[in-house]
Amino acid sequence: MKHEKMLMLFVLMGLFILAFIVLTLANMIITQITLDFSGLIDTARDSTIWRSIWLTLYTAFLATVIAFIFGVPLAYVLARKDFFGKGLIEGIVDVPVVVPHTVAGIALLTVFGTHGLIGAPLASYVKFVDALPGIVVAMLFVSTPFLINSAREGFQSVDPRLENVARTLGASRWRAFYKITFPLAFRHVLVGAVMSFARAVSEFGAVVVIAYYPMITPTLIYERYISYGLSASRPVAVLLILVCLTIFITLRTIAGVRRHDRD
Amino acid sequence: MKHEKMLMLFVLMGLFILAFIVLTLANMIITQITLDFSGLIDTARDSTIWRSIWLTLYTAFLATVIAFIFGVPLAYVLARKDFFGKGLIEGIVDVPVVVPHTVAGIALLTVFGTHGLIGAPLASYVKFVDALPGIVVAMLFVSTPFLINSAREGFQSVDPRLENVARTLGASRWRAFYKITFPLAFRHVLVGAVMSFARAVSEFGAVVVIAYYPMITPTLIYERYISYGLSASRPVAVLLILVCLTIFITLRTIAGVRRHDRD
Amino acid sequence: MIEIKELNRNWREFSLTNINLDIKEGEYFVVLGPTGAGKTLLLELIAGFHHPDRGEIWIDDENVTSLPPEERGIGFVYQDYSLFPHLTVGENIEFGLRLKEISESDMRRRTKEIGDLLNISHLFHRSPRTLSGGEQQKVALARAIVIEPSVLLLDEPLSALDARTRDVLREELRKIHREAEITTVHVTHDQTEAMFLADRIGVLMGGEIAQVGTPGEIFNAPINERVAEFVGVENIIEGVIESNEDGVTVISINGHRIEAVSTYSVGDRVRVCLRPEDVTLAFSRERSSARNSFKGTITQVVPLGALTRVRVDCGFPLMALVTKRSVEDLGLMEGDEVIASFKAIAVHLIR
Amino acid sequence: MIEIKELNRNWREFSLTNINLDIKEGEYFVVLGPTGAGKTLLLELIAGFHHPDRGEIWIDDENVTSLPPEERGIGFVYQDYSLFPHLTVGENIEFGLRLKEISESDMRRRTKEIGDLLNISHLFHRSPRTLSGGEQQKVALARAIVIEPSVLLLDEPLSALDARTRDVLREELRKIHREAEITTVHVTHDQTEAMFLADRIGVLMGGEIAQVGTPGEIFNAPINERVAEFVGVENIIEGVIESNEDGVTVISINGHRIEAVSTYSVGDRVRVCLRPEDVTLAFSRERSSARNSFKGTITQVVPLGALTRVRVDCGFPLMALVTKRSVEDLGLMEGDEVIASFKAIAVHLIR
Repeated sequence: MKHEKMLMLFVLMGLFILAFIVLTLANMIITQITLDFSGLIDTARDSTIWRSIWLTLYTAFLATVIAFIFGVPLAYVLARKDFFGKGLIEGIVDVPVVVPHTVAGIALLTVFGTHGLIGAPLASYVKFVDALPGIVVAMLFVSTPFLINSAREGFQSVDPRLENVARTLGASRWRAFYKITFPLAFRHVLVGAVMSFARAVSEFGAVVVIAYYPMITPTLIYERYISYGLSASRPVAVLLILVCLTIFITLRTIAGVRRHDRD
Repeated sequence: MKHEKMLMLFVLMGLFILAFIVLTLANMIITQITLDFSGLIDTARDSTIWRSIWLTLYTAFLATVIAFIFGVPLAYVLARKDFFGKGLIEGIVDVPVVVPHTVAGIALLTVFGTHGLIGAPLASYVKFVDALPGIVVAMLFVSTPFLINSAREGFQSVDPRLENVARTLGASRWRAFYKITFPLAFRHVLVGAVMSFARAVSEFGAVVVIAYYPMITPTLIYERYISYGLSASRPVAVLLILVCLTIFITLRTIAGVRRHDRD
Repeated sequence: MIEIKELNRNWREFSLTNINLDIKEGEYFVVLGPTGAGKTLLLELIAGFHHPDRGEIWIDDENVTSLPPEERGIGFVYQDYSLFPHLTVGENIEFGLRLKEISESDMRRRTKEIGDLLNISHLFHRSPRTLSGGEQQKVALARAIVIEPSVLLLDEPLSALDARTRDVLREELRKIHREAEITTVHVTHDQTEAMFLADRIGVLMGGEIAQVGTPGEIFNAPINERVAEFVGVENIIEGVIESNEDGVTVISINGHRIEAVSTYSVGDRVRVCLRPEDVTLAFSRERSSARNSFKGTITQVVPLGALTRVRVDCGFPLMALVTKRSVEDLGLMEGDEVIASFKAIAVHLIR
Repeated sequence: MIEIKELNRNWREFSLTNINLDIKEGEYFVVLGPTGAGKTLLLELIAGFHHPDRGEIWIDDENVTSLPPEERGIGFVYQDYSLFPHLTVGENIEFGLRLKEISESDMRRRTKEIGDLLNISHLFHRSPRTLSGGEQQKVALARAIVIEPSVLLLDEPLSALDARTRDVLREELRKIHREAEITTVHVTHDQTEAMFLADRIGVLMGGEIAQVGTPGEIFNAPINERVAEFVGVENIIEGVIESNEDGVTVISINGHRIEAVSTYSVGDRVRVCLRPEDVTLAFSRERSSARNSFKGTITQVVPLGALTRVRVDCGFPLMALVTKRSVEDLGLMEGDEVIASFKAIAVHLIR
């Protein structure tokens, strides 16, 4: 189309951003494979690495499950009810996106540390600092907004009149929710859970403050980088990103994300 | 309402999440003020701290501007055009959310490092490693998805028929864009920019790998924590979160975010 | 059957003020009103989706004001069908039955019956998305009545359909009402629909019930000018009562005299309401039972399909609605002199 | 003026196939068709929002097929008004003028003129959101015609309005067309609208132009059964030509004889098309010019406001549309024996 100059320009500018993202990741992976393929193989055979990847996925999964249990009900309330102070609640939900990661770490340490508000009374039952629960708490803090916002969008996209009709047919509010609204919003909830999980896996700043050990992979990468430099940490980074992208693409395909379905 | 048991339960569960977020931040701030108010005052008088906060805001601002210039056109194209491979492009836009932060740092170092694909040819003009451009690049990488997705939503919410009508009235595509579509989507774009800016300020993992120095505040907090412990880093964390929340609340108020406007 | 007492509710831009209605067992009651009058809100209050700010709702001699929708025994049909998109047509219809404790065979029988009644049995395995508007609305109806509710609430059920389908479904609604004898409340802005279906009509304007009556009362004897205008009384002419003998009233309009039947007294200022379809046009004065006939000039002829709207200036403006055939047979054209006639009983007077 | 040549376009679930149209200078052309026929797509192709897969569009003897919308000189009005919500009414109307290089005073004059013509000058400082549907659509019209386009395209411009406002705006459209003499293409599914406004009508069904003609031709002489059904010919009865002398044709239907005017030959199988409003009902056989009259039994009486639909069984089914008044005067009821009559020229024959 000769008259679509503006669109061509827009596409070109968009390609810069896309190229920046793709190039950055692709270059790392390709550099690793072409320059030091044996290093990658060695890393892939290192059980320490796999243990840390497994720990990362496991803690992220726990964080997502907790976010799901407590976040989905909140998302439903935000989608269906108007009340005074709703804007404030929505602001609070978004706060974790805004909090600098190391600040989140310090804050969580204050609360969940051995002398903290929650950490102290629980000290004889659960240890958070430098322990698995600390990792989960840090991941939960940074990842909830993704789940809640996506689920809220999902519930909003379901016409409340469907619930109304279901209730006239004899369904209680709860039954209308799990028979009608939840199934219809399920895709959004799943997408939210995927993003939330991914965000949990990606976290470093908050986790490293509250729990340097046991080492999740992002921490391991940082530790190797500081101790042995780029060439020692890059194979781990490549391995982790391959694992992440595989999971992300798989789940995204299952959830069947297409923007115009979502909007 | 006696029949709204389910909603009451949902609200209660939601309160857990909200309490977790609010408590974590409030507890840190209150602990600091009640236990060590003088420490907070000393920190607030320390010009090193303010320089680092200023550096953080400045680099985050630069990253947001770049994201705006290249991201808004892409968002428009994604909102208006259907094409083969659109799902892939949308996936790429979301990738930075999913990439573990230290992995992003390693990847950026590979590309922008002194021997990197882009870093090497530019070596005599720009230095990325341990320099301001490195910080900006890292912030840009992690924050673009927020701007692009919000802007895309905004453009989608503008009926394309308004553009059609504008064009029959003699407006070129470009004029229809900046007279009609952009003003109508402006709030979404602004919200996206705010989230993008906030995300840039919050980044630690990617920045710390490519540019430990000059020290942005999240790095400074981490450094103090490692070197001197919780009590030395907390006042800085409190100061930064107060600055962040102030900016975030102000901009959010200006943008007038209300969910049901957005959806 | 349904008693609404002093109902008040403000919600967003809608409000209902002091609504009182008494809907009888088995009645087909139509709430007629313009867009934004609060018709849907009223229906949703009866259903229990909203709670009133004040007032009470009684169904079957039970105060249901604080009962949740699932305990009110109602069937509800929305304008946009509101079928559950993730279920098949059959599953939609069975949804309510599965919540009751009835046997599988009973359920089969009742869904089959309703499917046959509405002629949708062949659609049971389809997804609602693949159905036409008319089919979807039939399914929504089936879903609502298969649970044998004591009250059926219909929210503009025909408005989203095209003219042809609307006609078909209108007759279907009447048939269902006759066979099942469910007390029905149907809200609409469409007068034809109201006249065709209603046993009684309540006119809702600006959040208040302006008039309740049979279709004949509403359309021929509207209570005030707003209702008159809304129900299509296109001739509303001011005049003064000149004489009234035994109910035969003469109204003077700019010196012209109109006869009507009323109880107004001499000197009262009134408005003469006359439906345009009650005005006949001819070139010569015929002997007929029409007591009022005026010579006038045609100022406009507007063809509207089978009917034609003719504006006549008789010293006062008069709108007539006549068939296309009579316009053609008589050769009516703008500028022609005609005799416009109407019966005294076609005239309705309001203040 | 507008020539459309062999236009083809597939888009989403819509498709247009081999569209050929020749719309004359100053003509009011209505594209009439059911929902989903591709009417909006056709209009958007003329406007240039879409590009055809094949074929050409000429406006004013210029091939505009590859011109962008801003260079085609068209005005466009959508069903939902599509006013710019962030601009005032005045700014909406001035939007197109500001893009032309005309003086401020010229602009003032032209916006004032159009504001007066449509009686919306008092709304200029309001936001579009605060206007009623009818007002919004007037503003959209003003915005489209103030730039003096050579072609005005209207996409179901009256469909979103309530009945009363629709009547007003329909007359407004005719007035504007008479005064401004802009070549207009108006798409709609509403037959009354088409009959009222159109110089010529093109019937679009299933992505193809089924028939083009004057309103009289379309409504009285539809080309095939699908068009006949769509334009409200409710009586479509199969028969065989029994004789034809000088055009006076006798058709045999189950032994009953109908007279018509046609050129069909003896033995041809045809369908008799008869509009229900062309059938009159009476209790006795009158002397009249109606050549066809049949004794039958009323099987259904359906009141529809000013008109009533009566189904008569005369050995073959016959639908009649008569006024409410004649039903009341004659006291027509289900089961009554009546004489149904219609003229030979009211009958239209198709294959």
